Amino acid sequence: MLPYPLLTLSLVLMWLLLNGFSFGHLLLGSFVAIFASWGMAALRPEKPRLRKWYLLPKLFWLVFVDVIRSNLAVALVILRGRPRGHTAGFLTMPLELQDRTALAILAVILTSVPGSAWLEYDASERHVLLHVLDLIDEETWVDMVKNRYEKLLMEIFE
Amino acid sequence: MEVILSIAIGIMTTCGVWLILRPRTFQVIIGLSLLSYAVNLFIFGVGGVKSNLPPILEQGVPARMLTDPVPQALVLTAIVIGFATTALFLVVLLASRGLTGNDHVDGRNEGK
Amino acid sequence: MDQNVWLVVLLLLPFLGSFAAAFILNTTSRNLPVVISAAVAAVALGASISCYPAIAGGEILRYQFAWLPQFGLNFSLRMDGFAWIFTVLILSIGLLVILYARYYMSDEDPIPRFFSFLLAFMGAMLGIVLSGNIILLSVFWELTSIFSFLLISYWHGNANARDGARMALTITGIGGFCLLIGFLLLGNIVGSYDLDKVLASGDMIRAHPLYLPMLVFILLGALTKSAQFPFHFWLPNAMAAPTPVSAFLHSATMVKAGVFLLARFWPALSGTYEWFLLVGLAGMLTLLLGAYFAMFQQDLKGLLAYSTISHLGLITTLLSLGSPLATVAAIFHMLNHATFKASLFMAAGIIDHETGTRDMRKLSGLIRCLPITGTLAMVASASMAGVPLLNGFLSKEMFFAEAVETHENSIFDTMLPYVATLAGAFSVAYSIRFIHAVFFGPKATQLPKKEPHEPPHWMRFPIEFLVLVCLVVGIFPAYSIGPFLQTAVTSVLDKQTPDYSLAIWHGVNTPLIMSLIALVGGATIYALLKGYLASCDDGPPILRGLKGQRVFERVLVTVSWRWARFAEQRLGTRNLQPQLRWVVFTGLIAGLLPLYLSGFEVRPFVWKGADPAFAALWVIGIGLALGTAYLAKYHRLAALVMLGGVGLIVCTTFVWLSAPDLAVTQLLVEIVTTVLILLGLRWLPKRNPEIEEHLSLRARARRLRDLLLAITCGVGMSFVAFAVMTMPVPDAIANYFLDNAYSMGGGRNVVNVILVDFRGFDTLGEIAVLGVVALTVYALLRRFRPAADSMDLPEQQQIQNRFDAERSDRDLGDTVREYLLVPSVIMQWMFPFIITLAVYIFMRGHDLPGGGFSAGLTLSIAFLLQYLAGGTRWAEDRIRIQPLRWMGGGLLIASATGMGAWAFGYPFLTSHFQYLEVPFIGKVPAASALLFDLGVFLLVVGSTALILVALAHQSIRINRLRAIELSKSEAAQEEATAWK
Amino acid sequence: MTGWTQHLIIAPILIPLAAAALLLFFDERRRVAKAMISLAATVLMGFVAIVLFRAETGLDGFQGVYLLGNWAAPFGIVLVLDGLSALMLLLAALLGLATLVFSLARWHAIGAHFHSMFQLLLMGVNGAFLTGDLFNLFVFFEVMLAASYGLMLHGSGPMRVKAGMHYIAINLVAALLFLIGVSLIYGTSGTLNMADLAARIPEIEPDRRLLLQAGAGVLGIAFLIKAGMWPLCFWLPSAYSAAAAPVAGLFAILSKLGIYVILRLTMLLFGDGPLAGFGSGFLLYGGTATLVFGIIGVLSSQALGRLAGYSVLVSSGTMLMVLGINDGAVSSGALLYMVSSTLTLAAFFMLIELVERGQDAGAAVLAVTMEAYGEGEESELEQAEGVAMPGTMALLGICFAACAILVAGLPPLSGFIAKFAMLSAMMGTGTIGIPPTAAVWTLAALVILSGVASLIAMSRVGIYTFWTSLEGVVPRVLVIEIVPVLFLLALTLVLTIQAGPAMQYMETTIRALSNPEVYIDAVRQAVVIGSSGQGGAH
Amino acid sequence: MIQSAIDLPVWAACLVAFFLLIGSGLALIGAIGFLRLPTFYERIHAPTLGTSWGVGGIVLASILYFSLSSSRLAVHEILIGIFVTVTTPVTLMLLARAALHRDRAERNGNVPERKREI
Amino acid sequence: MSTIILFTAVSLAQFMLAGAMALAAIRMFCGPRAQDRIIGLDSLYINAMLLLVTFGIGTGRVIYFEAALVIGMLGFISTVALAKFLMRGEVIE
Ligand code: NA
Ligand code: NA
Repeated sequence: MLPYPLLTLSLVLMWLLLNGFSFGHLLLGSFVAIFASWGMAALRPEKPRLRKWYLLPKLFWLVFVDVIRSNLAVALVILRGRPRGHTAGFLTMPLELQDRTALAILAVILTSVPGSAWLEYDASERHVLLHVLDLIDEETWVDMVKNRYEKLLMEIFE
Repeated sequence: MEVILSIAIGIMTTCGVWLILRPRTFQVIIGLSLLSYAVNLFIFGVGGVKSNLPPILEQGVPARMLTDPVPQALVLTAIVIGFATTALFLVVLLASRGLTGNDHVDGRNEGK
Repeated sequence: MDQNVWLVVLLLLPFLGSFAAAFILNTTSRNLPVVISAAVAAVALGASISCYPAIAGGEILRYQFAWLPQFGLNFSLRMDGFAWIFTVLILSIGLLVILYARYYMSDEDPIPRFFSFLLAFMGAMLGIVLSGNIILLSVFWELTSIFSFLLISYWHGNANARDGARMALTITGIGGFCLLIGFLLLGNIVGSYDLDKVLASGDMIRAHPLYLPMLVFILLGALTKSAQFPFHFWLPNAMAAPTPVSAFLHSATMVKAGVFLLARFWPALSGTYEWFLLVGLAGMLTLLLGAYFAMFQQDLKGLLAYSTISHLGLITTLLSLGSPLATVAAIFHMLNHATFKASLFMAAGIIDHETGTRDMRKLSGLIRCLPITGTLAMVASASMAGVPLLNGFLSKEMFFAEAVETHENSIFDTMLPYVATLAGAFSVAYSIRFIHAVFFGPKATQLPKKEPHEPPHWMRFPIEFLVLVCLVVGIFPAYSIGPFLQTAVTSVLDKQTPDYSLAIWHGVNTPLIMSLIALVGGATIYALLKGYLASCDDGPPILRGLKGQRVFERVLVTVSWRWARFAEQRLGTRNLQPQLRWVVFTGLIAGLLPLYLSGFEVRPFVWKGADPAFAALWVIGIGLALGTAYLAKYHRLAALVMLGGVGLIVCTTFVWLSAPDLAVTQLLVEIVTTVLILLGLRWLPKRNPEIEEHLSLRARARRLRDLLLAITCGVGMSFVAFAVMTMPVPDAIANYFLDNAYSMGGGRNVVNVILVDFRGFDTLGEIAVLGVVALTVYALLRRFRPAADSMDLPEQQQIQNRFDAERSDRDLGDTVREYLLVPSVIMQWMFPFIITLAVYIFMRGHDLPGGGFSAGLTLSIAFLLQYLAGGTRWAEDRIRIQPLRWMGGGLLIASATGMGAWAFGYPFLTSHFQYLEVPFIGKVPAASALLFDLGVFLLVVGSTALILVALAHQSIRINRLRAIELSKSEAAQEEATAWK
Repeated sequence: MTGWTQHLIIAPILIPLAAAALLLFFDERRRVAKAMISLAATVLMGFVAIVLFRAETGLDGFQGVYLLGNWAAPFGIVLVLDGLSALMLLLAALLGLATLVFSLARWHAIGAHFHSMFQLLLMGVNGAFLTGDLFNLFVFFEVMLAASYGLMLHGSGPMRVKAGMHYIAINLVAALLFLIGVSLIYGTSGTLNMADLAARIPEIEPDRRLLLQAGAGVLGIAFLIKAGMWPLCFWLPSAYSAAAAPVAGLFAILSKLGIYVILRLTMLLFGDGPLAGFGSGFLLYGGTATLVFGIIGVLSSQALGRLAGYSVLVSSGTMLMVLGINDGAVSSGALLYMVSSTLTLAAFFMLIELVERGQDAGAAVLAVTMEAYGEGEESELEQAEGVAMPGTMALLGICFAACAILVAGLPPLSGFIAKFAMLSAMMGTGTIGIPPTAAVWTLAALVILSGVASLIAMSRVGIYTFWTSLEGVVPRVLVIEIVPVLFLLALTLVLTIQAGPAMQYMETTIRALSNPEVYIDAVRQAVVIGSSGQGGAH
Repeated sequence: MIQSAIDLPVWAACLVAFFLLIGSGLALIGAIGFLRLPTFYERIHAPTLGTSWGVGGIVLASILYFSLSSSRLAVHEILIGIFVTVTTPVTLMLLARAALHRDRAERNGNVPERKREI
Repeated sequence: MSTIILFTAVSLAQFMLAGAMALAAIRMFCGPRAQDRIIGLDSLYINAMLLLVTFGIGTGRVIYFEAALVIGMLGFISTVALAKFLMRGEVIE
């Protein structure tokens, strides 16, 4: 009946956001959400195992802060040009994270945060190729990704 | 507004006509798409160009103030039919490409 | 029984007989068709004879029923003396020919078909004679052309028969068309197509300004049919027909139709100088040339054919003179010619039959083997030559007498006696030749068939009968033919009927002297030419090379084919570009010409300011459109991307101009179209921008012209668009919709209410379009075969597969898996959200932007995304869309909703709207239009999915094809190595 | 018509639609079931068409108005049944039945979804004949076109795909022109309903009316493309000759659809009033050019298919010229001509396939070239004995002869009757002393010339096909293939014998058309069902 | 133009304007960067300004405006922000990877080769 | 006062967004490579969507929300397809 409760909940939420709250819409939205969840179930995706879901808000907050920060940074780079010694460059980084959903979240975070982009993930080697706009030194970046996001994601999903 | 829209329609028509007169099937299909944009805007335009009006009936707004809905309905139908025919033309040009080996509108080979 | 009804019987009998004969499926049956045919002819003959007392009493039999009364075309039959005598002629000679043909046709010939055609022809001929309506006459006139075509080409295995038949058909058919025009003009002059009225309006006709064109057209019809110069050449070629056909058609009936017509319309048309000139010139030339040509024929039937031409010329000449007495002679000669010429044809047929040849160079001394036939032929040809005591002599004397008379003061009139005598001499010469070359001289040695002997008696009987007629009429004209001729003549000439005497002896007068000169002269000519004729080629000296047939064919081919083909290539095209150019050009002209011609002016332009953002949008949009046009040739992907940009600007415009529904729909369509074209792009050939082809001057000119055309169209569209946009319509039907959408349609989104309610029928048609297009796409792709150079995997995949293959730790397809690893997760999780969006869009359609169509597109995009993310196999392993079911269901729901209104007595698609009280939820709007929209939704999902899936499947199909081909070539290779 | 029979007006649209929808639920392999559904629908449609055709004719040949959705005109869409639409519906149904039966022998099994597309084509055609609304006309035109694209391509193959692509490209542009025209008309008149438009034209201000004219002109081009006016017609012979036989047979009515719309609109909008005679000169010249081009094409055709295609142009050119001359009597004759030539050409297209079956390709091409270069004439062996043709060939030959006679307008079949009716009307027989105009003379001459050209071309090809190439395999022809051809030819025979009543029908129809007030009033005064003129169920 | 804006207090209007300008300004800067940055891989960073805080700012402005002007919570715009945030990376990732492949296939240098690639 | 503030802000925002669109369009035309054009299109989409939202604020109507939402949720799909075409030469395998 409810293969993905969290998904169903989000869908109901979406429905209510779209239509405004009323009892009728809650009912209708639930129907639609259940129906859409079945659609999802038909796709048989790898079911993510959320272990510590309560850590999610923390993740969101981290991302929020990073986005603001890097927005400013990138805007400055565009408007003023890069400070001397700073270059754009590629960065290969090993990852321990294996869960597909977690990887997806990490990729989304890294890409949507201005200044870094997720290019290529090698599943057999388990390393990822990133492109960074303002690469001061690789270590700082690797360290930030690993400690700030990967660790947290591994806690949540694995 | 009317001027801008008219010029836009005219230029899209020019581009579309130019393209449909070209020898490559791909050019023709792109030209037809451009032309249908132009025509859709044209149809839309005949109802009069009104910006910043409620698109649906609202209380307190006189109904007659709204944009003419008839051309809109016509454009909707035209969009749908345009979509269908684009798909069809695409497949036909693919079939022609498969059968003749090239993408000339007359199935002729390059050079000629 | 009313005698008038006999007319119908007379006319119908041959056609019924023809039908009956045609349905004898046993093609070897010989006697049954003959019996049918003979019975038909005999009964009809009996019927017509039984009509004689009435006819002789001056009565005109009539029968009429309406056919196309609005235009004065009635099925009206009319028999007077002239028609009667022709009826009897047609039927009696027909009967004889049928009898003759019974013995003539060989065992291998499909007899039923022959008699079927013959009877049909007979019917058509009777139709000409009996028509009381000139249009009906022309109907039968063309029918004789058609059936004579079938009869001449009876032996269609023979090229000569085919060609001869076709020529006859072409010439007499065209003549028939001319006759029809002439009759139409005649109808216009007289105001009726009724023969009686026409015949009674002679003075009016001759005075009418349209007289000359009308006359020319009618004469074209008559002269072609009667094989008059210069249309004579089809007749000799028609000799490829079986001889009974020649005897019937080319002596007694069909060719007589022309002169019959001239005689029939003589009272109405003749008596003018134009008539005399046109008819007389044709007649005299034909008379002379026909006789001259006849002398030099080597084929017996050829000789008879030219002789026929000549005699018809004689009749035509007589009719041209405008004198009643000459007309009497003409009618008399028509009858006489029929008797002796039919018998001669039949005799020629017997000779051919018995010896296997008709070539006079080979024939000789046949009198020994064919004494009776020979004798009969001699009498008949004596009649043809105009020897006294035979009927031919009588009418020829009358002709000579008329020739001497002065009718019009012209050179032709003066020449006529000499021409007549000379033609008479030629006629004597060829008649002697016919007899002498065939029956006298040493015994023939080169005959294809040895030992000719007399035919069965009944085959000879028709000749005997006709020769007897020749004799009886020739000796006792006044007692035999006299009364009948009088009846016929009276019915043609009416009050103008002259006194004439049908005596053999009128004393020694000019005609007699002319006859004697002709006889002696003819004999002399033959004596002189005998040696030459015995060995010369077919045809007269000098003119031999000039074959009318060849000229005709050359002209026909040149005009009707070479010129036509040239013109078709010049005036038409099979290429698309010029066609589209024409379409665009005419569209431009049709749109702007009315404006230009009437000096249209746009209302004075007032700058009311523009939204700068909107202006900026369109600066971008225009740039993108120009870029699209510029890049479409070599940078397809770029052009596609930029086209997407233009589409987006259009969407934004719709939002700007308060049309959110359009914006949403356009956006969704944009997305699907882009993917669609991308799916197709894989199958197009690579383009190399480097090879900038050398542009010839012509190509540059063409481009310039196209550019100018395009710019003109653009300017025109701008102009018209601006004009119409600045002219608001005061009283559009839109106001009704705006006023009533909520109160009567139950929706606040007026556009949607229009789509599903006010004009729901449009939507029904629109989804039908989408559905049928999807079906077409599917059907076409089922048989799709890519070009050879698209068969291989795309280059990118080859490189990536190579990479996977070369590394030991990787499997095939790892690259794409890694490529999509992260994106596909997101794309999959978008699926339920897009479904929810689709439901949302659908539900709010009636009141807010959205509706079945947008929702359907949204859902199909959700499916599409899964195909994109996981590939076809992956997606179909999980979701099996059955697009056809969706489509069928959609169409059925939509139309069933419409039909639901019937149950309440309302017209199709009448919507029902009310608020429903639902527990817990409260008032819920429920419109039947929503159900209709559901149909739309289902159909759109199904169609879009069908199109996309069918296209997407090609990649898999091609893999399969490639695998099959690979295994085939491998197998072939293995086989090859095994053989080594 | 009252009661439930009133709903019959919409049946010619709904029956094929429902059938097409139903057919989608059947797998391609269930051919018999599909064929039966399709056949049943077509037969039913035929019955409905007959009922509508014979329906009680009201004042001046007017039969009925159907208010879709119970919305009063001009707000809703109306279907209008009058003499002309009833006639066209009947013609479409008869043609549909014949071609469908023909297709059951072979063609329906060759590609996917033949029957659905076939039914939807009929739906589009019927809708276009019935509708009284300009935009709805566009929609049904598109239904018809979309289905015709599918049917045109049915069977695939290089020839079909090439011709089909040209056909589609041109008609897509035509559709755009249609849209431009309709929207201009709406933008200047504020209505889409044809009757309402006709009534509004006199009230429209002059400069707006000019734009309306421009719209009408552009719209006209869209129809003229369909009708095949020169120089918009080059696609037609290729497309018609490349299409599968039953499809080409059915297509015979498509070009008439263009003619129908032009006839309808010119009579309604430009009959009298401020726009009287608009476009008639264009039609006259265009028709003349078309007729001339058709004649040239008929003569230059080597293959039977193209000959038939050009005959379509001849037929269209004649009709367009008549419309340009715009004379009631001539028009009624032309209507008879239209019916006759449609039946004939449909039969001819189907017959061609039967005849050409078993013939080596290009044989017909040889026929003319051989003649042109004088080859193979003398060398042929004399063959005095007749050849007993196999029964099939004989039957085909008879049908071919009938078609040739009909196409050439030779007596006695309906081709002649129709041409005579036109010519006679042109000559003004019955009204003594009115000399025909130059246009009339030209038309008359061209009509006759077209007959001559057809006679020459048909006899050339026919002789070659039937008499010269007897060595070829005798085609295997099924009964259900020849029966439709015979059926259509029999209809022309009926038309011939019943020429008087048929002509009377045409006259009534044309009279009704030339009196647009009746049409306009009927549409505008049609009353919705329910309370006091308001949509009762709303 | 703006009917309900009259009811809005000035501070609210300023807040809305602030977010609006922040959002559109970032979007514009992103576009400038997209045009100015020299290589493709650098250019892919630029649009993320627009998709992150560009969208965020404008959506926030919209939410504030509609919630404040109609004095009821109108937060549905947040959906736009969420979906844009989630979907934009997909595009960028796919494109960047495709570009990488193309550059490698054409040996354009400047891009890291795959390990142990031959 | 608030009207003026908002009007100015909205106009300015719209102008900036239109500028952003123009820049994206230039990139679409100039390329130099297909990937640049595609990102240009993506960027054009996003900016257009933002423009729609500002338009909504400007007019005070929520009715344009659907169009923006559709771009937000589905706009990426054509770009995805284009990217996949670049990478694999085939959109759906
Ligand atoms: Na980023
Ligand atoms: Na001899």
